[in-house]
Amino acid sequence: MTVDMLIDWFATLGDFPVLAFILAVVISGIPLFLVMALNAMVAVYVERKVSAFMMDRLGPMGQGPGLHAGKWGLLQTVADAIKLLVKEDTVPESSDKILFKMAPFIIFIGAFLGLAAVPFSQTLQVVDFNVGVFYIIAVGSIGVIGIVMAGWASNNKWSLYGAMRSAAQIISYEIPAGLSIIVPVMMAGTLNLQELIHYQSGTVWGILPNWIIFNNPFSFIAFFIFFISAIAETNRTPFDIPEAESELVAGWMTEYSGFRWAIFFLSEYANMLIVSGLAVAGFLGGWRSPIPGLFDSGAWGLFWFMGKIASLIFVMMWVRWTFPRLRVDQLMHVCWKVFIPIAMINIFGVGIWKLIFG
Amino acid sequence: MITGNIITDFSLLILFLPLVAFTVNIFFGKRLPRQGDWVSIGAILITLILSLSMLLNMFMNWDPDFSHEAKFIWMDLGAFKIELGFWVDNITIVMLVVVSLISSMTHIFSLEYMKGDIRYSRYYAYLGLFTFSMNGIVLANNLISLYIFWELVGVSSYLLIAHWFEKPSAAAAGKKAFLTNRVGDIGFFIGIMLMFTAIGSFNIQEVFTGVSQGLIGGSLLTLAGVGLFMGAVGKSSQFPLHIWLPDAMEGPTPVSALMHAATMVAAGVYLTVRLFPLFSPDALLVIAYVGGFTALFAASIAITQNDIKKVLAYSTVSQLGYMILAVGVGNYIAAFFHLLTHAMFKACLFYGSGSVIHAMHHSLHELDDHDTDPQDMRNMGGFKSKMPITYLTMTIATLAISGVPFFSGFLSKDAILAGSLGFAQHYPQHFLLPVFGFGAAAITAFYMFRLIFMTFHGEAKMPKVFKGIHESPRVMTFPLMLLSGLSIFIFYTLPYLNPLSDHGWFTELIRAGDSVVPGNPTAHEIGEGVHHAHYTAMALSLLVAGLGIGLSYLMYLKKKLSAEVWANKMGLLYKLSYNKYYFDENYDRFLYQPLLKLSRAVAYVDWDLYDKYFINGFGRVTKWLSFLTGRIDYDGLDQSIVDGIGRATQGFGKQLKQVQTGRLQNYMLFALVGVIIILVIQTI
Amino acid sequence: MAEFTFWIVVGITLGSAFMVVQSKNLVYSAYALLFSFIGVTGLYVFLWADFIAVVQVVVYVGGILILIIFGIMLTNKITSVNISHASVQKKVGAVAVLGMAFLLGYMVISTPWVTLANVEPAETTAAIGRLLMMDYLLPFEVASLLLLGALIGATTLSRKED
Amino acid sequence: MDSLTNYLFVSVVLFALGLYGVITRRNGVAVLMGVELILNSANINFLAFARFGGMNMAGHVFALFVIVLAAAEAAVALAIIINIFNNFHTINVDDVSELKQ
Amino acid sequence: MAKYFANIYDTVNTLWKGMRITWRHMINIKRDNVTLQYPEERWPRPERNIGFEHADYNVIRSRLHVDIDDCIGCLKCERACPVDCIKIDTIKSPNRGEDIPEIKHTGTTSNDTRKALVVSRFTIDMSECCYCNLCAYPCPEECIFMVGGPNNAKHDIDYEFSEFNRNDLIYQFAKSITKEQKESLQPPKPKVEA
Repeated sequence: MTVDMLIDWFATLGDFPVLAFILAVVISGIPLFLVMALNAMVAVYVERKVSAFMMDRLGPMGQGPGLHAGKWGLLQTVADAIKLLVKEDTVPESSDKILFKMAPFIIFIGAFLGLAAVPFSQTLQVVDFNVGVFYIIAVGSIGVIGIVMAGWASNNKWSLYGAMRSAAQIISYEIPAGLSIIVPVMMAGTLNLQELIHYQSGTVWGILPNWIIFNNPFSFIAFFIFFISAIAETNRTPFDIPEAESELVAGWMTEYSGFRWAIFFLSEYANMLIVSGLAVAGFLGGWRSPIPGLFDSGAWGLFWFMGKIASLIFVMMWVRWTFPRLRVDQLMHVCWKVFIPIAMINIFGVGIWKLIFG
Repeated sequence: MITGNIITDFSLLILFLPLVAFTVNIFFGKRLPRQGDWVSIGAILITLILSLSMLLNMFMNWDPDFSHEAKFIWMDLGAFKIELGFWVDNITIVMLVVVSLISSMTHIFSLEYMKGDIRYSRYYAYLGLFTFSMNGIVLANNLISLYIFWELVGVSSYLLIAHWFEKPSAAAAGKKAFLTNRVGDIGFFIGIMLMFTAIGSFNIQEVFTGVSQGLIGGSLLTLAGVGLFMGAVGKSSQFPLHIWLPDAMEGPTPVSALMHAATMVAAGVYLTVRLFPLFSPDALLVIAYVGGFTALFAASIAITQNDIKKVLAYSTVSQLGYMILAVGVGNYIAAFFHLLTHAMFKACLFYGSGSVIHAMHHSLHELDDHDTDPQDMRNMGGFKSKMPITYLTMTIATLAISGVPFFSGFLSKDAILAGSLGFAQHYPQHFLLPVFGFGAAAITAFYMFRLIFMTFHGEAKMPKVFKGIHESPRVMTFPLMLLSGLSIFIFYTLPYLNPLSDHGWFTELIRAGDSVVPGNPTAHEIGEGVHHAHYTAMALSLLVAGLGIGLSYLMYLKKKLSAEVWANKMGLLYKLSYNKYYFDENYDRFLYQPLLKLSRAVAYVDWDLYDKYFINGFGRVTKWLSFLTGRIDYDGLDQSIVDGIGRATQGFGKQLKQVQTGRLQNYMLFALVGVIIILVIQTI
Repeated sequence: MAEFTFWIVVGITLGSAFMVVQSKNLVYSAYALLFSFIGVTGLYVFLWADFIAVVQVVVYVGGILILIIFGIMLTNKITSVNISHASVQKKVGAVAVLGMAFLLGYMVISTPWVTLANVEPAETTAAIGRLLMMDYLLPFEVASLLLLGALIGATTLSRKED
Repeated sequence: MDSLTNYLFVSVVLFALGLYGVITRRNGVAVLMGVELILNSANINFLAFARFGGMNMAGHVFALFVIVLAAAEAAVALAIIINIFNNFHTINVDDVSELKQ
Repeated sequence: MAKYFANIYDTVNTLWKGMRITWRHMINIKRDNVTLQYPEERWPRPERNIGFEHADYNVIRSRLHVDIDDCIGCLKCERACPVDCIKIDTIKSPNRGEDIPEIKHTGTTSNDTRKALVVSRFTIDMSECCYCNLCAYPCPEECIFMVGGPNNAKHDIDYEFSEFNRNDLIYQFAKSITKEQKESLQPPKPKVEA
């Protein structure tokens, strides 16, 4: 959306198409990168705080205004970021250097491309694809390649195991996630994220907003399947067996440090943002206000969207700090024997629901 | 309000859900938990709910002329088309409710009754098949699909009667039922085909139109009508094809309640009710006489029977005769009404007898006594105290069947008797018809109370067995209670509460249609006659019912009159009745044996003459010829040409196998080079 | 601009495809295949096939490539980073393939292609869906059967006998 | 870029490269990669004809079928390769010359 | 089948229970908090001792302390220190045994030893100190000692001395002396004849 608008705007200024294209991409890309960075910083801070609170601790308190206790450690992640950026960029001697250096960027590209299609508000979306839902799922799989690349290039058995586990897990959980996101797509009859959100206007039963999650029991179930699959796809606890610290040190990230590790981290948190964004757009009404018709326009859209994403990310953290890690066989059992059948029944049910009530 | 399309959907569901249950159970029943009975019960309960919702819809519409037809073309052969479809009107809806209600009661009752049976799941599957085909008959809108389902009903009844096929008598009873039905079905098929050749359509309503336009008439119409009625005779076990029904009691008791009391045998009545408009006056007369005679005749057999189920079986035959009689005298709505009420109380009686037999059976089983017949009423007596629920419900049903006021039977029986009386008043030469009716009514009251008194009153005939008798479990008494409740008049006369008049939703929603045969009395005229005879009939029927009950009371409860003495006095009559008028024996002597002899003669010609000389002769010639050609083939052709080619190929192959390197990519390269060569040649 | 991008995409596609068939290191081949696929995706976008492009990413990048990489890792001793793999009959193959390419190229040049002036479709997904469910229902079902067969076949083939 | 022949040439080159890979590589997995390239070149053709020729959406559908086919083929081929590896402890296709007379 | 669904129900139920527990802890962090923000908040020292008098507990080695008024600047401790964490600078006192009020210098120690030197710098880098107590033995005035234990009378025990800055661990014991004061104490440099 923004890219097209920018190119159109540049066209009114003069005839410099190549430059206009590059400028438009850069202008819309930089904020996106900033969103990623900011998201990672805030999310890391919140995660540390949430985890600490759930464990009856206080979390980072030192860094922040006044550099003293009681100031909530607001600048903790800034300090972390600086530390990571100035750290030495080590590359193991026996690794495959090219792939080792390339892998973080492939993962980063996957996350970045996905973020480009997230509808932050009515107008705030870098590209408004016809097949937006599908696109986000598709570019999500680029990250897997990066993970396998990183794991293999490190030439380290932990890394390789982590990467293989991660690939298997992400590919497996893409299926229930994809099958569940089909439910809103079926309801709205479109793959376009904006149209999907437009579909969710009005109310259902007069009180609740007409979000797809409230629309019928099947989409209610589908949301949870999608959300849990999303947690699994972002490799977060309780599905974090690819990077299980106690078994694999840190999975495919074992050999990485400093700047490249920061990029991994950035992408991981961006991935959380993307999957939450997809869940919000698909099930929770996107940038629509929870009170139908109230505060439903303009910048409020951004507020609601980010608010919903934030609450979903919070739930992810909450889950992470509540449950223990699954075993590999349990993970696959849950995916193939529970989620996929239920998701298929969901699709069938929604079809029938749409036939009867739609 | 339910609209037409939804009615079609409901009908489809009602029709096919039991079939689904059948399919599931017949293939996977044994592997499912609880042997799959829940599948069948679930399906039938959904069917029941759907039927009830349709009934509710009927009440809410309150439209006597409601009629909905949905059809599709099954076979299109140009000029000749066969359509299948549904014809749903108020009669259909009521009938659907009856079928699904009794069927679901049977399913529930069987849970306990059939527990531990070796073919439990198959039993439930067959129940589903039966319900499917019965619903098919009810919903059919044309004669051909009616016929298909008619035969399916026959098949499923065969399967269910012969459920315990280890027992030779059960297997024989199944066969008998099937074959006897076949006799009637031939007539039915002839009737259908006569209609079709004359009118060119199977659709019932089109047939009506055709008859009213005079496309078929005179004796041909009478013949067609009698043919169609033959089907009903077979299925409703009218005289002279009544012989299968008593034997069919070899099947499990719930099956008897479902098929041989409430639904399958009612199919014949339903058929005549459905097709009433096209029966010519002569055909109707035949129907009336057959029905009336059957009513009296079967009742007279029932008096002397000692097997509790046999009594009920003959009673059923008699009651069906009633209905047929009512159709014959033109009062076919009364026939349908009696069908409805009879379904309830007769099913209740059968379940009650099932409950008693179950109790007897268990008691005998515990005593390790396998010789005593658990169904013989002479072994019972005094069960009143041990089985209060069964006793109470069966008494209510008996009161209903005897035509005592405040119960449903009174209303419907009264209507039938009034119809026959009215008919006789109009045509005095047919005075026998009301005599049949009232006679049968008196005898019915007598033998039904005989059954109650012998089973539940008096002192126990076998005290040892009596000790072990206990009330049946809840799943068995629940259908009893429900059905006996439905035998009370109030359910049929709503919204009016007059116990002596059948005025109610039934008579208002289900109106008699005019006959389409020119010259037949109109519905109005018949109604007039009935109305005229109403009070006389009511008084008379009360009188005969009281007579029957009183006699029974004196004879079996008070023992003022000795049954044995009376039996001796009657002598020949008693003997005839006790032996069912020697029907089976006579059939055997005059029909089966000559037929068997003829068949043996034909078989001799076929096997010993035709096969031995003609067929075997051919065989020998062929064998000789084959031997000749074999020699030529093996020694001549094979050695020179076939093997020669083989040898040549082998030689080439040895040369060519050098190329086979076993490397995949070499092959690929060869293929590629080949493609290039072809392309080059093509381009040039 | 579009012209320029197009040739860059073509360059990426063909260059990485060349890497795929030429690289000595099997893993490099696999990762070059990734870029080749992504380049082909770009070409699809130029051809107005956005849905197919996304499907390409999902299936090829997310599915097949991962499978291939898994295949490499399961069939090699992965203790050494450099999984080299040799080529055979290089020269004969190159000659044959070049001949093929020249013939095909000649065909492309010599055929008088009829080019219709199409407009970019607004909704490709819906149109594809409609075609799949109506005109091509049978192939669609056959394809689903094929997938099922492949699924079962692959499972049966690769499971350990016990 | 708005000409059919451009795409066809790209497709030809991709096809030739894939074919070269299939013919010359010794490793089974690499052969598979060559096959994937060939399938991709076919898809480019379909979509090019869909855009410039009269094939329209049918081209997209065919491309979809090709992708389905490729997925099935890759799955089965890799299963076979793994099986071969388990039996022969190599996946070099010319070491596996059981077909040889 | 029933088991399958019962399993799912169980799972959902237990997940919900677990999440409720963590949620309660999170919102009640003020009540449940177990963290002590250490330098600002400390555990109170236990009232009672650990079974015997502090005075008897002579092994205690918590922190070095110097009573600078008693120090005569003999450098014995500096020499004794194995890790060289003690740094002492001295200036010759203009008048031995006399007070110099402007730099708060006392002329005599508590043992009535007359000081010949002004200690201008006495630093102990506690981050280097290895608590060997070797500096305490040679001190003639017994002015350097480990606090607490037998020395409880002289100085309260202090075992927590964490700082945000590492330089804050270098303890200054000498009285602060400005540069001018220092120069004024120096004897005038003898003029070197050309």
